[in-house]
Amino acid sequence: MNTVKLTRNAAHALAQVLFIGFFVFPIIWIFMMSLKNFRDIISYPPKFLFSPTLQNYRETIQGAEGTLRAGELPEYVRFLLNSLIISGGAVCLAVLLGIPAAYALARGGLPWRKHIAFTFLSFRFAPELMVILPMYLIYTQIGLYDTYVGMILSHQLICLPLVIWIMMSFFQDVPIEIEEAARIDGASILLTLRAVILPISGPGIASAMIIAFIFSWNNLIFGLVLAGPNTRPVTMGILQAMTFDQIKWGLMAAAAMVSAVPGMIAATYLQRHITRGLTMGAVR
Amino acid sequence: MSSISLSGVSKFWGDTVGVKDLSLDIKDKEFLVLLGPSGCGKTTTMRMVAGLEKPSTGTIRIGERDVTDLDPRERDVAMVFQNYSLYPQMTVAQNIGFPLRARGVKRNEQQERIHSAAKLVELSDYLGRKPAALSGGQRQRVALARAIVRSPAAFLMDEPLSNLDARLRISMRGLIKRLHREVGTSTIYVTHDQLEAMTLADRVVVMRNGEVEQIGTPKEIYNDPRTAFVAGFVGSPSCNLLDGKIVNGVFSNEGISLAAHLKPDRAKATLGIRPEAISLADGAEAELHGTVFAIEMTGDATLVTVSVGDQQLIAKLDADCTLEPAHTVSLKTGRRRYFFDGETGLAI
Amino acid sequence: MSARTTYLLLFLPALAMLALALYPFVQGVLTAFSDRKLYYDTSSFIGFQNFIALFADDEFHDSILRTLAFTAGVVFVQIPLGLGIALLLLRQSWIQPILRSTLVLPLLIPPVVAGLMWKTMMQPQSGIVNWLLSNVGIPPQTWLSHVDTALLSVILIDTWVFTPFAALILLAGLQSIPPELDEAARVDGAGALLVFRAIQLPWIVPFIVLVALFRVTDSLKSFELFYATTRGGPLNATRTMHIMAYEEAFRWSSVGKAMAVVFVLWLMSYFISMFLMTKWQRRSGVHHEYG
Amino acid sequence: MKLDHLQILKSGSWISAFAGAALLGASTAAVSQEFDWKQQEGSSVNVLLVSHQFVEALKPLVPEFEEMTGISVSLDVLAEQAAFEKLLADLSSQVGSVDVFMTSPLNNWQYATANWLEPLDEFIGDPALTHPDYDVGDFFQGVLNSNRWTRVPMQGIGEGPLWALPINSESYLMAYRPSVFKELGLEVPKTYDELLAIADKLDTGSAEFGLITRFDKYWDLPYLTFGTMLQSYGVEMIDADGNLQICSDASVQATDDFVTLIKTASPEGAGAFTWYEALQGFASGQYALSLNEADLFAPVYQDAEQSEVSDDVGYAPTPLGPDGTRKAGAWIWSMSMNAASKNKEAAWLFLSWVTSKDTMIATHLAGNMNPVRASAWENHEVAAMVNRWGETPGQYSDVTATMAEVAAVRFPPHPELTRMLDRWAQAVQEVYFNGSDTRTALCEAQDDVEKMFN
Repeated sequence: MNTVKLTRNAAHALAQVLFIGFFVFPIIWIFMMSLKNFRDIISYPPKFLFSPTLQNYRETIQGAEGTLRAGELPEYVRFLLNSLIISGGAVCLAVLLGIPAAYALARGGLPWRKHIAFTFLSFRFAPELMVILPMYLIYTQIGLYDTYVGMILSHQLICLPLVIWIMMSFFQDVPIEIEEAARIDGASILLTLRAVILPISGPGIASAMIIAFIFSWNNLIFGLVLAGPNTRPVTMGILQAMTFDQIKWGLMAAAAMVSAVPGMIAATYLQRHITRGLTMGAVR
Repeated sequence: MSSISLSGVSKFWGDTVGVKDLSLDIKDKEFLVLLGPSGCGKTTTMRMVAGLEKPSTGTIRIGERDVTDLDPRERDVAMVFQNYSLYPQMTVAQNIGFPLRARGVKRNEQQERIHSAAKLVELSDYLGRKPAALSGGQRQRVALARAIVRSPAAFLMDEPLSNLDARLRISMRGLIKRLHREVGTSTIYVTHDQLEAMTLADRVVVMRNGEVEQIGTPKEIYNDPRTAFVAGFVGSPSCNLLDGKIVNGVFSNEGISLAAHLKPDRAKATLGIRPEAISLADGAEAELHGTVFAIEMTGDATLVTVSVGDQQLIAKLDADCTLEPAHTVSLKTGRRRYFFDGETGLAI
Repeated sequence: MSARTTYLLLFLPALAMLALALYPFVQGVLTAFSDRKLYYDTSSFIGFQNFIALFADDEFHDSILRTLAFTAGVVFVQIPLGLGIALLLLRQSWIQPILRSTLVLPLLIPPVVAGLMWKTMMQPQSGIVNWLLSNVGIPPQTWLSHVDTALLSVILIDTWVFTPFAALILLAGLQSIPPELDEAARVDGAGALLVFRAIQLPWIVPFIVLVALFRVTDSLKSFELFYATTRGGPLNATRTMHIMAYEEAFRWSSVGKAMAVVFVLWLMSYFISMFLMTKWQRRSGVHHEYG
Repeated sequence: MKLDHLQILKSGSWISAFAGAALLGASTAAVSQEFDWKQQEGSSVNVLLVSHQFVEALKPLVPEFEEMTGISVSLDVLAEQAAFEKLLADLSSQVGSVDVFMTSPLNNWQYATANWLEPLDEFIGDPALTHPDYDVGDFFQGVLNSNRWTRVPMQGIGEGPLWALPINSESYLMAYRPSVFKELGLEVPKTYDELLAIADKLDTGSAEFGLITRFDKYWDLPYLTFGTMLQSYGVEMIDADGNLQICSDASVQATDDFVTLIKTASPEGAGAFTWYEALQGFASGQYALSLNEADLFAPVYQDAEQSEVSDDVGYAPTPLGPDGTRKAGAWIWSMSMNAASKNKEAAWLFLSWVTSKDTMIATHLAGNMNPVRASAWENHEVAAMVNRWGETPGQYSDVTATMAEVAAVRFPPHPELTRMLDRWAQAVQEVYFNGSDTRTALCEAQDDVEKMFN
């Protein structure tokens, strides 16, 4: 009996070590990379002991020496702000549009409900390449290219299906009687949504927002094609560490570390919600 | 406050019949109970009155208004749900006040009415709490207060007591009765518990398979069941129903022979006898003969199950009765006995 | 205002959004039926010729197979692994909260960056991965730089990036099992393995299908990881449909053909996910008796 | 002694590669005394650049231009691949949100075919728009003229309108580790035969691996690195009679030798090496030799901050082919103007300022390698910087000078050229990875390429 227990505990410990090894080690390695100079990074065998430098972070945040123009924010800080505006704005807009739509889909008894919902989801799996060139053409013609509004609109392709789909499940989870009670109490559909349904689904909304935010934040292609120098997001900023002949690994690692901070804050703060949101309300 | 009338109301879902051609008038200030087993259409009927279901045919009026196509919020009715349906994120006061908020009642008037409604249901001390911090009985009282706070045209109550334990149910029953007396609003009350129906109702509507079996005061329903179903459903322990036939004014079957005065002949007939109407008999008085099958003591009486031929009946006898299983007994019935057509179930 | 009208009004803004997205989408589909080359002003409608040419092309068949192989690999590695991790995280211990918060980390590194980082870690001669393996006596692997191992390596990277996503959903699924169900089974004398097989696994089937739905649709159109690591190489070992379309459009300006490829890809996604959706909806019926 | 370079470069085969180079110097002579830099004050120019040392060097200079002209400049710097993707999206939409961009002749053959490029001759010829000191004759004419094309596929390079102005050039050389060669008692190979003969010995010393070279699946392979080897074997994509030479005997020979070299002296995985692996690998000190790599990796190798080999690196010209010839590929970074630009005058002012003598010299001093203007080579500061590089002083300068003589763009101008060369590269990869028969693989590629001409 005891040996069985011992073996089982050992197996668990081993599984945890493997888990950490596989999922955490790369992060640690990237972090170490961000503290090395290029020579330490490329040296082989790999260096675990080295004299750390904050140069990469300094350069990431302040920009390379001599490139900062007076009165201008450092490039990478601008990328971060751009991403905050774009992803934050995209998520807010998606929630604003998506919640009423999700509610109508969940409770409106609309005909073809499932098909409409599926159509929304199907935009999630449209290959970006399919829409990106026509979108660029339209954007440049109507002046949305390289604007925050344009970027926020384009990110609806990422955020809106997610929000609608997740919120729909959460709304369906609210007991129908509560809603009936509100209707009999004389509340309009809007008041019911605002005063009754939304507060109950608060955690669902939070998780939908975080997930949409992470997906939006990590997106590359829209930023590559539809953003210009004024709205360039942080993913493109990280890629600036790639020159034509070499990748400045230290800079890239530092930039990636810095860019993960907002998501990390949001995720830590609302981690319970993230789990629930990912199941799209399937947890009862 | 006003009357409610349903005429020719039906509800179908595809081939499934919920309610069939129902016509019903609820008088102003009346307490009407819809009684029946689950699936009989009573809840559907009430939901149609509330506006939560749209009738397939027929019209519904509240007062003078035809409300058939109106939204629930335009009907001015209040409803109490079986599972309370409180708003979990709001305090008791906010819950009670929500109907007022929905109607745009002024803030200070809201407060006043919330307090008086809370007082009626004895919740004044709990106004700041969230529903999760309340007991079942307290939650149900919040739901009641939320219903009465805005003086609606009618109350609708959907099995409001069924989630409570037996003792709480009795005290809540008293509260509901008292509230109705004080507020005097027309009330439709749905239940499958005949005792609740008998104690609360001005009139009872017994329903079965989407149709009305009988409408009447509790007394009428108990004393003069219109059908075998009503007789069987109302009363506790429930009315004995024995099969047999009527020939020449005599109802008979194996072990049974009793006079059915003036009743026409029937090849198949059902006899209804309430357990409390049965007593031990000897000699010529005896109308039923059988053997004791089981005995249950209830304290104030003894319930004796007797096999009569291949049927069984329950007799409610004195507490000091000394019968034992397998004894043969002879029984007589009082005057409270009913004859029903064996085919249609209608009283003869 | 009737309820129906209200609902429609609620729905309208999102519908407008949909229309906005639909326009470029339709443009893309139309292009698939033309011989458009970016560097010619004119292009003409050529019906199904792009599709006919594609389906006659062995390289296209190969890229479909590669795309499906990648997707299958992703799903069959990440779901069991994610399930294992979820079970690991379900166990109460002091380290559990730490493990759970580290699980989120890979999601916070943009896939394109994760791809580049892994590429350098997997570099056969100078990468940390081979160095670590050599320390435990495993011979160096070629990873991304050989035709035989490249696709598997991308699957491995994808596993690092997206398994946390799968594990989080499955963990939530496991946590949603009513405790009395689990307790009843244990009182009945079931061991951990039987509990897993008889209680936990059937319960989380809808969650597994949900993960599959997400991972399948995302893997079919997976682009950024390939873009960052192999760009379809070496040779054509990782040339999936999306990469093929990318090459046609951005390297060779053959937009018509590129759009035809992504259109086929989109149809595949659509039907596969439709199939999974119906599965999901049927399977989630399991929960209703407890609901 | 530095003047040697100048002369060689000026008269080198850059020119001979493109027959009929036209000199444009004359137009710059007649110029009004006062040039008005402020003529486009208040307008703005959007510039799309590839992340490159040139750009790092240019960035700090831009505010001067803005101050001088009152034009506001928005620099958009992207990684190479991303920049070309973005550029394609912008050019093809013809809305002109990018005014000026970095490009190369190879890319421009596609862009010019599509009418996306603005011809620059008229701007150069207009004294109101071009500063009198501009001196277009100062560019190495071979380099300059590689940006001329009549837009007739397969011919007319060096003729017709000027589509771009060069900003730097890149050719190929060998970098080696003197200590390793000394240790092994080997001479740095002068021919591919010599290289093949010592290939199996290179990794027997303190270097872990023998040689490294760029070898991925795209057109860069036959165009740049392996292209340099092919050309030394006498292979050009199309011969004088207009026949494809992809599976000629010489091409088969070169391919066989190349694959043998890689299989013998390179580690596994060499079939996926891009510039990134090539530069990083050699700089990490794991390799004895870097074959046919870009000459402008030298600044990284020489920098002790970035390289393990900063005190142990030498340079040699690329090996000679079987019959003793040496030819090399060339990459010319250039700048073009979008035909759809809405601020062409302002765009030109910027373009001409960037490619002016002063600006070019300033960028070279800040690390923009391989000048394309004679005046830049004459500048002593630039010369002094590179003179220190190599096993012996002046080695790097001499090698680049040698290579400049033989470097040229030896491909037919055609919009589908990238696709053709990608197909060619695929055949070489098939030989390496699948062990396909070399001639079969190359001839299949040739057949496919043949079809692309139609």
